[in-house]
Amino acid sequence: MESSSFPWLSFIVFVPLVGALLLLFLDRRYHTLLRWVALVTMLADLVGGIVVYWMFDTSSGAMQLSEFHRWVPSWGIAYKLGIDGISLFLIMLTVLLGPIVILASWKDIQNRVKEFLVCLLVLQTGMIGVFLSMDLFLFYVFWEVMLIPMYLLIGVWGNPARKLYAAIKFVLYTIVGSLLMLAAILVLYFMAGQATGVYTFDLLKLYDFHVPLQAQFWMFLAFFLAFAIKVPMFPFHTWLPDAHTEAPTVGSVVLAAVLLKMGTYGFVRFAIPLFPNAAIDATWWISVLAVIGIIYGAWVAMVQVDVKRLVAFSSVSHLGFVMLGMFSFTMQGVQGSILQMINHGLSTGALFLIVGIIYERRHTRLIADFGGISKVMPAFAVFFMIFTLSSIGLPGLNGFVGEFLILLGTFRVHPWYAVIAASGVIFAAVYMLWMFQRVMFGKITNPKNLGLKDLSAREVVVLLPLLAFVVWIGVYPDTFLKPMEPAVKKFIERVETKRAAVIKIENARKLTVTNSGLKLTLSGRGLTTDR
Amino acid sequence: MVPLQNYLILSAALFTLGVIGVMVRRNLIVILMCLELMLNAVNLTFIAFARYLGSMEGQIFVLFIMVVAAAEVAVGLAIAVAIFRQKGSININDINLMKW
Amino acid sequence: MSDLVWLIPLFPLIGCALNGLIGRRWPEKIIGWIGSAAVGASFVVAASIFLELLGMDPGSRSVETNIYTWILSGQLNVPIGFLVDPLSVVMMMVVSGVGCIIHVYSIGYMAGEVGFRRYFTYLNLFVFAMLTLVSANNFLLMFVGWEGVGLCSYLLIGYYYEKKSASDAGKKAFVVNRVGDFGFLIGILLIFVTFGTLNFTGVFAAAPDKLTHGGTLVTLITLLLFVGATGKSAQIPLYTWLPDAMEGPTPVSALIHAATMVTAGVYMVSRLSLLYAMAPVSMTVVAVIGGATAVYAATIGITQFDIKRVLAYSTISQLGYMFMACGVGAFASGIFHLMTHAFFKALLFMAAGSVMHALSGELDMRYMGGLRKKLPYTHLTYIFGTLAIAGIFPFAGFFSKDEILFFAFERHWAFWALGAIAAIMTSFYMFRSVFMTFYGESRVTPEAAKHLHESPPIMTIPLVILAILSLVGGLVGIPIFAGLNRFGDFLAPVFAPAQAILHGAHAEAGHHEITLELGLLAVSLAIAIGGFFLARWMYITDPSVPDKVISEYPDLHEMVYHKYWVDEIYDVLFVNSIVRFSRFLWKAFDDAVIDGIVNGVAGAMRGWARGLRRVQTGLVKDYALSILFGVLLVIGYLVLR
Amino acid sequence: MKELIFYALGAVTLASAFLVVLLRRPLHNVLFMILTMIGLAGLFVSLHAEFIAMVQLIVYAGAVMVLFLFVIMLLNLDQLHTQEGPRGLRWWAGALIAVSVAGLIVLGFKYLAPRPIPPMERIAGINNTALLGRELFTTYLLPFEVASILLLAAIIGAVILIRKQS
Amino acid sequence: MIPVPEVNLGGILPALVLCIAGLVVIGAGLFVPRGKLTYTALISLVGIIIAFMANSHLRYMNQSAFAGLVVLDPYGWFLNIVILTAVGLTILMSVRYLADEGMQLYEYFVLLLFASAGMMFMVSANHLLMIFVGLETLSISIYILAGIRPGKPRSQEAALKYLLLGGFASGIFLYGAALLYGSAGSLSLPVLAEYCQKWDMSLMAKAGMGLLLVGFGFKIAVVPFHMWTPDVYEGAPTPITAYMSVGVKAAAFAAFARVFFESFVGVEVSWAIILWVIAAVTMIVGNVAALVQENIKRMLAYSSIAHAGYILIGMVAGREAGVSALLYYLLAYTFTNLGAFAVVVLVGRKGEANVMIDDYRGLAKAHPLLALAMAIFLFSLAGIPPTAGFVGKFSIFTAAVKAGYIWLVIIGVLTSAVSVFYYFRVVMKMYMEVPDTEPSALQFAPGTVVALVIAAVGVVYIGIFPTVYLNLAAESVKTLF
Repeated sequence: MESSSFPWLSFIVFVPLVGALLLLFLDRRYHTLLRWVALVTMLADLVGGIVVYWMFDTSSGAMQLSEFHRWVPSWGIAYKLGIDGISLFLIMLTVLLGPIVILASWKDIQNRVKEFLVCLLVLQTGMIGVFLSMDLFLFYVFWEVMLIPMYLLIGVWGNPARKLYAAIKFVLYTIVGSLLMLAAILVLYFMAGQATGVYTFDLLKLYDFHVPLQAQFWMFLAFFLAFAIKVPMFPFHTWLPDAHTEAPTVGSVVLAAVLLKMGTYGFVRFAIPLFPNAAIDATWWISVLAVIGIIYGAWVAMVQVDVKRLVAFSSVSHLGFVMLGMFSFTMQGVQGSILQMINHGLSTGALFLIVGIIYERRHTRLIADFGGISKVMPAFAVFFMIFTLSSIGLPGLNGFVGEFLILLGTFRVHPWYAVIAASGVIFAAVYMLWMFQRVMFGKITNPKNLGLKDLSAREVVVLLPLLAFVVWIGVYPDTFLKPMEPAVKKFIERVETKRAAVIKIENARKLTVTNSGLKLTLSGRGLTTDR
Repeated sequence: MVPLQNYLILSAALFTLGVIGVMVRRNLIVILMCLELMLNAVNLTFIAFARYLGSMEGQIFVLFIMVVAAAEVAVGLAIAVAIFRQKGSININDINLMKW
Repeated sequence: MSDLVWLIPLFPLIGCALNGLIGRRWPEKIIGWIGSAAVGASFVVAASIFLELLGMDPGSRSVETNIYTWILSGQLNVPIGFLVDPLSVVMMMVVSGVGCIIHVYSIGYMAGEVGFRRYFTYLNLFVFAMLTLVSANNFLLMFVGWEGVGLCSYLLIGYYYEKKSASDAGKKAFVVNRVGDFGFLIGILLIFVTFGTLNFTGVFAAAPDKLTHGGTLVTLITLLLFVGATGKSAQIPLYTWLPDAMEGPTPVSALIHAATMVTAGVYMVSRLSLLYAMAPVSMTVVAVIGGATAVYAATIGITQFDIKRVLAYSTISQLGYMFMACGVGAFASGIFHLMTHAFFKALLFMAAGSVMHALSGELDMRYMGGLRKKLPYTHLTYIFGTLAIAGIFPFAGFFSKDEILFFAFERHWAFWALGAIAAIMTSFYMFRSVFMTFYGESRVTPEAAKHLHESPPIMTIPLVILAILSLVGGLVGIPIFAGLNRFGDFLAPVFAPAQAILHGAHAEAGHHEITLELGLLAVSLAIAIGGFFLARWMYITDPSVPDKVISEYPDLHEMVYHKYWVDEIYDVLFVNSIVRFSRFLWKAFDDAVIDGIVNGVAGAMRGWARGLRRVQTGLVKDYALSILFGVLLVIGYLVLR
Repeated sequence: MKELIFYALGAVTLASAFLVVLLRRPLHNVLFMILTMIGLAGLFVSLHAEFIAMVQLIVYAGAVMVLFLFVIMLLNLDQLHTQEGPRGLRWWAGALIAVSVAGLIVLGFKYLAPRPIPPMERIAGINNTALLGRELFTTYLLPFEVASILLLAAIIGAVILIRKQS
Repeated sequence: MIPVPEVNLGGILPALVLCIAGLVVIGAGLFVPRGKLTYTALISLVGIIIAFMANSHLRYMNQSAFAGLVVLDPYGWFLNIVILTAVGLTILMSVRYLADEGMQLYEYFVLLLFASAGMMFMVSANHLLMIFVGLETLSISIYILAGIRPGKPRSQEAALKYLLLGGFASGIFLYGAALLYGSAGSLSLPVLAEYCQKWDMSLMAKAGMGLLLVGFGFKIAVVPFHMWTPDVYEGAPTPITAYMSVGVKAAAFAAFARVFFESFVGVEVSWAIILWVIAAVTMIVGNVAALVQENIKRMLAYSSIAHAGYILIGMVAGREAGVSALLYYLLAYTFTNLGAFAVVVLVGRKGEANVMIDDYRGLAKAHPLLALAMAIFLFSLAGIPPTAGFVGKFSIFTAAVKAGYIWLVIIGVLTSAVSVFYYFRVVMKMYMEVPDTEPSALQFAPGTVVALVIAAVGVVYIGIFPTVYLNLAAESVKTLF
């Protein structure tokens, strides 16, 4: 593998952590200083990200800028990073959001600022690490690491009413899934090890291993659970509204913009390529769940009384699109779903910022408490409107491109899912515009809303970059589609070829009845060679 | 000549009596005695085996068991006395400050 | 020149950007004129392209220009590209031309409004979207414009956002349009799956061999697209948003809900004339829906008192006309009527606006009357518009409408009948509005009467221009005498393939015996005049008649007056039921079932935990017992196994 | 002859052990415990473990049980023998389980291969005690030493546990 | 002429050193005035450090000594390290505690040292007699230590319960030994192994094995032999609880593994299944019961039961992988749990006050670093990376999957998901809740702080760079098979 002279990937992974350590040594009373340090750290990270983007070769679908260091050689665990067209923009999104969340929390968070910033920075490291890890063990470590700061963000700085419930709910939901995934990872590790003789957690090596069908099914199930909870897909979504509602603004922003993507990213990077047959066999019910999620999320969002809850449910709906596109296994579908991850990150993240801005002024999230805001906050109204439109997929803004590609890709393979999903577009318009109307339009009924200040310079700075990308992706998506194309092509090919190969192997095995499938029995020893 | 089984069964019976005693008696001192009974049963087993195997190991083991038994009794009685000082009772059922 | 077509949508966009981004401090005049100038510039470009086209020979009057690749994914390749051909040029000219006039008018009409700048920003944005729609060379870009105009109409209808009714109307418009767009979108997907491309030219080229005449696929595609059309062009069953849309400022109604946006559906159908021609079923559906809407809307129009609503329903009815035209295969006539309608309906709305303006916002015709003295220009121009829409010779409407009626008759007399009925009702309620507004004794409320005044020239001049247009606009397409129908001939190449499919190789439009044509002309003229006299009798000669009629058939009137309660039915059927069901899902499923299970598991755990605590009695004997129990199990397993 | 001795001693031991568990007065318990010890000592002798038998008498019957007796007297526990309650479910459950465990174990004894009993000479030319001593101080030297640590710990413990709160 | 036995003092040097240190402390105790515990503590620490050094050469030995009663091998070496670490940290955190509790007893250290010596004999024993003696040495010392708080009913009760049940358990253990003796003719592990391999075990031997298993099961506190644990852990002095939870467990597990893998070879299937069930039940009961505990010592007691279950998985999985995982887990668990208890000691007040979980509310505000340390330990207990606890669980599960015990692993992961709830509950109290009363400032005793820091660093370090220790563990078990 080629390795770049300077380990840029490690750089962007660990700069935030270094910043966090630095913060630990600073006096907790100098809030501004702390904030500036954090901001500078995030900016450095952003710069690193830009460098990575600049060094990235858009024409190749291979892992790039890879780094490799032995970690636990006896178990074939390595510190292995790599980036390709699929993770590239998720990384970009993450590093872009870094400074934004610091800025956004500038006034919002006033108690225990130090811990807060540390949490954010550690979280940043965890998230970037997840997107870059090319080693299952490493991936799992980052996956769990970023759990804790998020838990603290919700639990410490959330709003007192139900924050504890929300926090622990978030953690337990995630843990259950990820622990089962851990079990599956181990099984995979040994199956591959015994089949090939090399025991390794190296993802790329494991890609080349063909898991027997029955085993695939179980492992895929475990991975599915872990990722589906994170996404969250339809029946596993109930942690999301609570987490979003109770978390502080930036918590919701990061949660919506990046954390949810880990689920979808997990599918495209791990679950599907590792277990293609199981994945393709699962297409129909996953698609059904996704479609249900789209409609269900939209409908339930429609009747929410709390802005944040509404946006949370809209996330359920949007990520349904992402899943649907991914499981179409068509160029447009997959590209669309990856693009839609970014879109959702931008627009929903922005929406949470928006909500945070009025929450900061009014300390309520109930739609009923607002109304007529656009009279007192015109500039705010403009931003709000644009992000709303981007979230309901108005052509010319980012949302549309992604949704259209997804629908197109899906329509090509199973039209009916696409048709039903497309109806979600209608409901999206309904709930978002209705919410917008109730918040922004009408006469100001509540005297408290009269004195509201319009956006401050800082808030504009926070929102502008997101706005820029929202428009950019809408008008010239090629910038984003081109680099991911080779990787996506490779993804689809890998799924297809591997699937075919496994089927061939299975047929061969059927002839010779030496079935070395998983024995899920009590005293199995099905996998051991040393007995 | 007495078959080995007889000794073993006898010791088993003693052991069982000791066990039952530990479980049903409430007087701390008596419970300690029942523990002793258990150990003595074990001793009998060891000696019997030693005899019938014709090896010394069993007897040695019995010596150590006696040592330990004595030590345990010493400590146990000490605790018993301390507790009696505290609450004026050595009914084992009264000694459950900590539960659940 | 035609490669500069991208300038046409660009100018309004620039205007929008200028006003929107840096126009905060500017005075109204500058903002207004920038907006108008931007659209004017587009008109100039469009006109010059038009002239250029005239220069070419009819066969080659179709130029495509791609700016850049918009979306490229797999074999999906969507350019930002424009198509210049007679049809699009006509549309561009209409849109930019009428748009420009209305912009100018707005400067006067909106003077002193709080959101003046916002208004012009939106308006320019709208023109941009509309021009994109009509000039796009592929479905997706067209869809962009399609949704764009929907957005702008949402914004402009909700312009007075502090009025709940206004923002409601805006939302309703957008959502109902979305319902249509849903069909449109599916149609596009189906087209891509069928043809592998979304470019018009590509699709048309491949259509003959990819599709079979009258096949299911083409029928499905065309019908789906038509769903989109019904949404945008307010046809049955998706027309309900248009009347409410009158909440917006009057110029908006004139521009968006009369002249341009609502005609997008008609444009789309005729743009895809080829596909429709291949699907007779769809043609019939289009024709029937169109005819039905024409009559249906007209009936409602008769009973309304709000002048703008009268015009709104008449718009719906006229749009029905156009669709009927397309449905019977007379695409050119449809477009022709679209143009003329743009002139006179815009005129009527703006005149009505000027009346409102004069009466400080009064819309109810029952509080008007006898205004012709006070508002001479408005009165005159309104009359012009009325004559045009009623189809009185030689006004614009006369030619376009009669052409449609003629072709309808050719297709099937029933269509003609529908058209005729609609026509008489049209002329009736239009003249009714004229009489109620400008004639009879004044019923104006005193305080409104105090400052009753004719509008400033900035408003009246556009009226006059449009009045002239609606007088002479029809002359470009005199139907009867082949050769004089320049408009038809100009558009002919666009529709040639469709016509070829429709009536075989031999016949083409305008080849039929004069006598029938003249006969129909006479009849419809008679109808129009009949409508006039009926109205005159009921509202001038004997004003008590209407009430008599009403008391004669109270239920009928009730029903019609309340628009057949369609809105209410829709609310019950869709809106409320879905909302209620969603609440149910939220409370009963999300909170009760899923979270119920989740928390239930947690609760169960706690329950077991408490149970386990109870076992921990703190009594040594119990602990010994449990140990012994363990012994029993272990030994038992080992010995008895 | 040997059988007779065995059964006699066995009967005494068992009976007294039974009474240890049954009788309610601690004093009686101690006395019957001593009787049990003596019986066992007898059995040990019958198994040619004379030294062990001696230790049994001296250490157990002598020292340990006297210690018990001493404590009972000291705390004057003999009066409060009423504390033993009725025999509840626990009692029977415990007894049942214990008996069944014993049953299982005894089941194991059935299959013991009857071994020829080696004559004492096989164990050693010299007598049992000497042999024991040698074994203890050669092979089992280490545990013997460790036992001293154990006893030391026990002594320290007894001292600090018994002392009054300072 | 009596043959002189070969005496290899070098082999048992670490244990010897501890015994001597203990005796020295006794001697010093006579002169050092009460209340000057620091000196005695220092003496003990010096002894421990010397023992560390004396231990180092065991790593490369593999021989039996003292007529085959003990075997000197890396296995013992590794566990000696664990034990010495445990006792060292315990002594460090004890000094201030004893002062606070007003019990200036040098005997305390003596007993700790003796107990540790007993453990060492136990882990390197090669003969059930040796194991028994070592076991009883440590048990009796612990009985006393548990009840050492003068006139504290809870402490005495703890001691009593531990003693009675411990005696009961050793009775069972001995009976098992007796039965095995009867079958095999000797109790030295090699002989037992020979017996098991040559003939298939007689029912009596099997019963004996079962009783032995129960005896060990009691010491490592697995269901259903665990019931003493919560009470004793709650009542005993906190440092002693800490010591019990790691030291005794480690020693018992070590002996357990040695006996069963060295002697009962060829019959693994029969006992592995029992351990399978026990492990499963233990994980479930331990974790579930911990959910509703209010006293942190009691909560940690249940958690230690649960962890015994996880460690047991290592034994079920068996062979090198399983046992080395077990060793690594013991090491990780030693650091983690001692650290946690060190925090409990620091937060605790005179008379074992402030041991309720609610007393930890707002700790993060008052003492951020202390709270951070506690959080790290709790995360490690919950098995969240990058901590030692995670690597430990990971290696255990790896071994289990390797051996094909998928379901056991699934039970394991699900139960540890449950455990997250009560561990995070403490984090929640520390970080997200406010105390209703203003907490009085804690005084940070140097010893305790040192122990805390060592533990924290250890947890994080061997969590992030586990390679070395995993390899060591792997090497240490080689001689076992």
